Amino acid sequence: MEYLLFTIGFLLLVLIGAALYAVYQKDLLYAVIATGVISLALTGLFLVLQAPDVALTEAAIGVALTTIIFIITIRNTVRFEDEKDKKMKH
Amino acid sequence: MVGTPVFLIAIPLLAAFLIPLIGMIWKESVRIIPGLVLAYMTVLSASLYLFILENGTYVETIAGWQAPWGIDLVFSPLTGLLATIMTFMGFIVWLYSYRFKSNVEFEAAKKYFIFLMLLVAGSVGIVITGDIFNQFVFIEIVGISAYALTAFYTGRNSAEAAFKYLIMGSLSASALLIAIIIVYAQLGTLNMAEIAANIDQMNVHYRIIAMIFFIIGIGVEAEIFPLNGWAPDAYTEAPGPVGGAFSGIVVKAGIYAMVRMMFTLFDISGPMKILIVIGLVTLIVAETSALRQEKLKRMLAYSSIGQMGLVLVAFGMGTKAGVFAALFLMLNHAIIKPLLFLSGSFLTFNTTEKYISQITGMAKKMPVVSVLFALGALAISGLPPFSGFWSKLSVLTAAADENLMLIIALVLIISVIEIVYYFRVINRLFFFEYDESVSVKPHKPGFNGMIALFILAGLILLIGFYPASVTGYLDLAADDLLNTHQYIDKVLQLGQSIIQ
Amino acid sequence: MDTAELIRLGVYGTSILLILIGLYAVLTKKSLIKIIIGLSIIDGGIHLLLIGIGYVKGGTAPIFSPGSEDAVARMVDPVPQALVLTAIVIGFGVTAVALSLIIRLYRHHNTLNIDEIKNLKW
Amino acid sequence: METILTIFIIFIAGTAATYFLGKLNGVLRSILFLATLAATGWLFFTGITPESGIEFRILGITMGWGITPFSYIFAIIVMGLALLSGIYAVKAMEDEKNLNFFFANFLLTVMSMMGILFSLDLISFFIFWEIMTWSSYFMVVFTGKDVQKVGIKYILFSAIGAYAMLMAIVFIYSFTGSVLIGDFIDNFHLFDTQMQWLIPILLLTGFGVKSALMPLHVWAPGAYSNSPMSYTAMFSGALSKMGIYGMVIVLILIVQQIPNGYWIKEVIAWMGGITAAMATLWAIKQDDAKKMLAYSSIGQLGYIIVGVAIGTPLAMLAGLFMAVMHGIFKSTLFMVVGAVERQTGTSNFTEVTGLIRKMPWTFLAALMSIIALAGIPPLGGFIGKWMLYESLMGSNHYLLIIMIFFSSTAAFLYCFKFLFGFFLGQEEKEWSHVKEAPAMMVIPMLILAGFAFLLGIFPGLILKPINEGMQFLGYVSTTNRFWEMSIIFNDWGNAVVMMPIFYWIIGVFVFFLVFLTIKGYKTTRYVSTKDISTSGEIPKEHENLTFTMGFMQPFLRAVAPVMKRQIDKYYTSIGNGLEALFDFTRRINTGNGQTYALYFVVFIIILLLFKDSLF
Amino acid sequence: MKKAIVIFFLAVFGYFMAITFLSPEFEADRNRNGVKDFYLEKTVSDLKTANTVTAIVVNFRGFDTLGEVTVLFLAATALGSILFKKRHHIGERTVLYPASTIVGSGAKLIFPAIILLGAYVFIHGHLTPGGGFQGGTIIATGFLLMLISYRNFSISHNILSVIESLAGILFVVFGFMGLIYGGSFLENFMGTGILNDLFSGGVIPVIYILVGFKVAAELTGLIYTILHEKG
Repeated sequence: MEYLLFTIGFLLLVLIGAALYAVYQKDLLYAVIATGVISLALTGLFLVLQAPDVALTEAAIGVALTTIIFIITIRNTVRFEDEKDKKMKH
Repeated sequence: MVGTPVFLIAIPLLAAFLIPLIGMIWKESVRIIPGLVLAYMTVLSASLYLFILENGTYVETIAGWQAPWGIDLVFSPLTGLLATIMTFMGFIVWLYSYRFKSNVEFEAAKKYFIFLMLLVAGSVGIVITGDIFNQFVFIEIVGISAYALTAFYTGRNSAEAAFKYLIMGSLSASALLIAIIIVYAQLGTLNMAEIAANIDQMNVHYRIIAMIFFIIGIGVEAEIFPLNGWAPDAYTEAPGPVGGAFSGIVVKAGIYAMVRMMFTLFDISGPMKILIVIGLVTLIVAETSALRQEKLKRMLAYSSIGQMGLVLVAFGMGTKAGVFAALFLMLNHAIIKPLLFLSGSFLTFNTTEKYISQITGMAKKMPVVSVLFALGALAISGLPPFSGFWSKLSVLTAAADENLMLIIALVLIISVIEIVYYFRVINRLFFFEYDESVSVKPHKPGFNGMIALFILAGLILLIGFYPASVTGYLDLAADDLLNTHQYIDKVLQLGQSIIQ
Repeated sequence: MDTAELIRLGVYGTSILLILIGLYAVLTKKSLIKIIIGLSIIDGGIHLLLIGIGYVKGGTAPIFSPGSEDAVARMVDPVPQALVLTAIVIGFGVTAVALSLIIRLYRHHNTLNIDEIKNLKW
Repeated sequence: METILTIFIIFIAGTAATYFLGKLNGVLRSILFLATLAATGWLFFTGITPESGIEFRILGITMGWGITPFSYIFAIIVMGLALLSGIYAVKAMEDEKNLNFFFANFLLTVMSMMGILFSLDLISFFIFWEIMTWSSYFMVVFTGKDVQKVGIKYILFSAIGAYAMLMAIVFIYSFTGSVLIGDFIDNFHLFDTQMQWLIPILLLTGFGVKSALMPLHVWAPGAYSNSPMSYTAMFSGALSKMGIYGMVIVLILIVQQIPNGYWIKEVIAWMGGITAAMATLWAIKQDDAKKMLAYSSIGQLGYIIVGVAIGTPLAMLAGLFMAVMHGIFKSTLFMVVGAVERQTGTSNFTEVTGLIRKMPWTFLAALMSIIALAGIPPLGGFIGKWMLYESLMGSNHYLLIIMIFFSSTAAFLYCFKFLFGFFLGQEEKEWSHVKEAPAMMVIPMLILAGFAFLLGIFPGLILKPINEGMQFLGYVSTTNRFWEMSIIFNDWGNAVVMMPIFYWIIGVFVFFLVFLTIKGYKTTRYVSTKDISTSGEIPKEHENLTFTMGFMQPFLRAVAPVMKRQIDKYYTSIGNGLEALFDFTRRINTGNGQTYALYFVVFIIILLLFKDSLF
Repeated sequence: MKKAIVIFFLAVFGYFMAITFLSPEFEADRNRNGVKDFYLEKTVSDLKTANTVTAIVVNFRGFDTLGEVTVLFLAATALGSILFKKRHHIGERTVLYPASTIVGSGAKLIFPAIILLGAYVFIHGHLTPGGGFQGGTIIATGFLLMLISYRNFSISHNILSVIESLAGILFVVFGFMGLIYGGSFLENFMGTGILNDLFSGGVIPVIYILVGFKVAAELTGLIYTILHEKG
């Protein structure tokens, strides 16, 4: 039984770590990838919590599409949070 | 009986999906179909409303499942009245914006009319649905179409207004979801009637927390004080007719959701301190900041928020007279404010900043529109022969019955402020000379725009000189809101299946 | 503290924490994209909370596989899952509109710092 | 009692017709305008006799219209002035623009004033009161000069007054369940004491604003002088009397029932006295005739309020009589100024002088009304003032008498200034082209001046209706004629020995009048205006030494300390303070999306923290 | 300084959320057997669909899904109107990184597999977990992959909006057919067949397939618009 406890504990830690990383990271691209990781952790959690439909949706929308839209927006605007130092435009 | 309440939402959706298709074949249809749909909705909701006045509330179940399990649409005297007002106002706004701006070409016009139609359908959905999660979905529909409409013109900083509206909207959606979570966790159901029936089983502590989150969630939509920062920007940056739609339809749905939640869901009877306090603060802040505005539409937006604060105060009293006065205020506001917004947008047509100083002496160039604007201004500030006076009087008598001295004093001080800033604009419109340097080039209003304005002005005069024409319906609606038990029995016990 | 209670506290606690982190990002971070990230973190937290509500320790997924037609008793509550499904898609829709607005704002203001985008005030 | 209904219908139809049909051509507009006035006037004077009116229900409230003996007095003033100033207005406003608007509003104001006097219940009273406010507002801003400053000040004060009244009406309706004035007065004693004091004060503020009582008078000078003169004749003559009408009802019928209500009447009397004194001082200071007349009108209203507030039968009689007299001579004076302005283009004393030979009839009307205003015997003003002094003496308000006496003597100064400023003094070359005002303007003036003269000789004419009015109000008098109490009357009334002396006075008065106007024509010696003694003042170089330059310099310098504290300055500073405060509330929407989100969270915290007290 | 205030407010907010959700009596007096038992029992007996969540999403709370689909339609149209560019200067496609050969050839291999997986997911919506939304999104990711890896790969906007509109119209039409035959809007009027059989669950799989098509077309259109938006 503690196998379930172990996985949920691990996933929750990953979730919170990724959230903190996403908030504190200055480079927006890495922050967005961290958001993707949050969605991934959420998908895992939903699976463990016996909600397969929702896990599939979270995987498809949260990980794939939301991340890609964020990345496209960053491509079209600015990559770093404080634009002063590096305005790296591809 | 042209159809059942579900047509009020299904037909606009069908049309919304249809328009891109037909648009490819016949370009002009994009502007006409929404008009037809909105007209049909008005006729449908009016005929349904008259039908239920004889046979009582009509509950329609979706997907065949009885009330607590499936979603149900409740068409009672209150919701019927509001639905009719909203659909009618939606039709007026469509009529006004038919050929509003000449430079809007086919692609943008198609999107504009889809958003407008879904905005009206969403608000009607909020009013007639009987399920809290369904109401959340409709609030989102209204939200997204409102963001899109605010950001419609690319020129002005409308993207900034839409973005601020979006942040507040998504925060309110999260708060609403938290409230729904608490209610579902405790009571295990999402149906409003079921929640109202066994709300007392929920422990008092969670009930208050859920109510707070509901107030926050719906408050952004109903533009109460701290949460309405976005509203003046959204009204100013949205295209002319949309400002009228926002103030006439969307705010009413927000206020209805707030009131239905307080009166029915949490079954609070007697004066509600929270509503009165919020309403008064909104009234004072909005009206005082309206006094200092230089832009016309921003001033109208603040005045609209202030009026909604007054409506909340009236609802907060909790008595029959209070609710009657609130509904009368809402009806009047729904008629007068669009008139002000629409005629205002005609007056300031050729300027983007829409400063009040830019309409100096416009009465010489556009006499009819300025007279209609003045009529609206006199009516909204509650001067006697017009409809605004009767609703203000009924609010004051309702407050006097509860002898809430402070409220009467505050409401009257505020209406003095209201008179001052409206008369400032009327002065500038009528009694100043038209000089080329300041005032804007006059715009020849379209034929359909003028019809819309005349219909609204006619309604104001009708209610002004003969208030008894509407007080009957408002009485029924007030009773319907107040006795929750009748609502619960109607919804839970059986959904009538009427063969139309 | 049996495992069910532990799981419940863990899931609820993390979802509340996620909501707080999201709110922190929305309230303090200056970049618009970071604000939208904050909003999607709040959404994520709420969806987790919603699913946590429906979870029954040791319950099975609400699917009636061919073998166990009658396993109704130990099933997890399907209603929150239906709600979350709708909420995720709505959250995605709002995020998409938000990001398109950000692109337009950048095109007009050439900066994404929310303090510089203050033309509409008072 | 359908005559009331027909009067209203004629008014509304007339207004609509004048406004819409008037666009076709000017003559049709004035015909329609005069026809409406004539029809309603004829219907009123013949058809209306004071008894019960009609009742009807709107929105579940029973309302009623009807004329009472008391409101009949004011109705005479309103209808009389309306007719005469209507005739005057048609001629005076000939070459102004958008006259449909002017005449429509003129009719609306008359209708609303008649409506106020006809209404037996508070709701229709309030409705007509508001219609009167905003239709007169459109007249104040009609000429379009400094519209925002004067107009907004006027609408602000009338709104404050009107809404104070609405608050009182709402309390009355919620306590007694009915809005009829009769019911309200009968069961006024049921109210608890706190409410018994609040309602009269609220009503008095409402009426005080309209009758320009001192602290609330700030709008009056601007409004009276800014609106077209033909409208101001009715504006100051009749419209301010509505305030008096309301005040009398409150002071007599309601304040009487309050245990120690005596103090309210005392304070109002004193405020009236101060208004009279201060306004007269200000009137002397003005150089523009319109402003001067406006201030003098406020002063005269002060007298009336003193009379009415004292409340003894004789004081009430004096107050009402002076109300009628003020209506007559004040509107004549405004018409005179209107005529002078139309002929010479300016109404400023220092610019125009010596018109006596060019506009003799206007001079005659001005002379008659000035004498009435100053209270000199043959004309009505004297009787009013005499009765007022006598009643004050009777109810031993000695201090008040000193104030009233001071202000009436000071009043003589600005009357003197008015006559000398416009008509006497040396003729100027530049005004030689001036001709007499057209006949249609002069006739109403002379009719009114005639009335002033008539009331001076036979005061009974107006005292009888006032007498019935006072009996209706509940005054009981030993003999059924109140004026017996005053010494000058009991002899006159029944033609005792005083009569021949009096006829001699009238004879001498008329002789001088005729002699002066004829004699004056031929032998006036033309002298350039420069060689005049400037009563010991050293004139500064730039002043063109017309007669009225620095007319009252020594007197004004003497009373200067009193006049430094201007109420107007206090109000403007309060206004600016409020504007700054509201500017702060406006700043709450800082425009930054993030701060709105912060407000969102802060609002949740507040609700959560105070959740027990709020729910 | 501002951060400190915000943290304080969040702490208070977190405290109140904690005392509501984490307190034991939140769990104790919960009404566990609310509407869910009715749903679980009815999906087996009446609707005969294996996946209860799909049954709830499509049938019991079908109106939500209708609203849901409108939200997505609105989002796609709003994106079109906000990022609207005149025809002639549609920016060329934002290229994230020049696609290497591995990605190029790999994309051609995986693309049909993704489409097949998506189709499978939304056809078996009522049997296995997943359904219209999930399947549609998977297909959209498939198209996304192709759009990114090949510069010249493009889909005509008209076909997408035609599919999207047709699917939406059919969805509402099925709702109206439910009203005509079954008595109320979106009712399950078709025969529900046997549990766990491909053709079981009456109108539910049909509606979910339509939703799948609609979501697929919509999200692809959405990605296509945002990709073609030159900053």
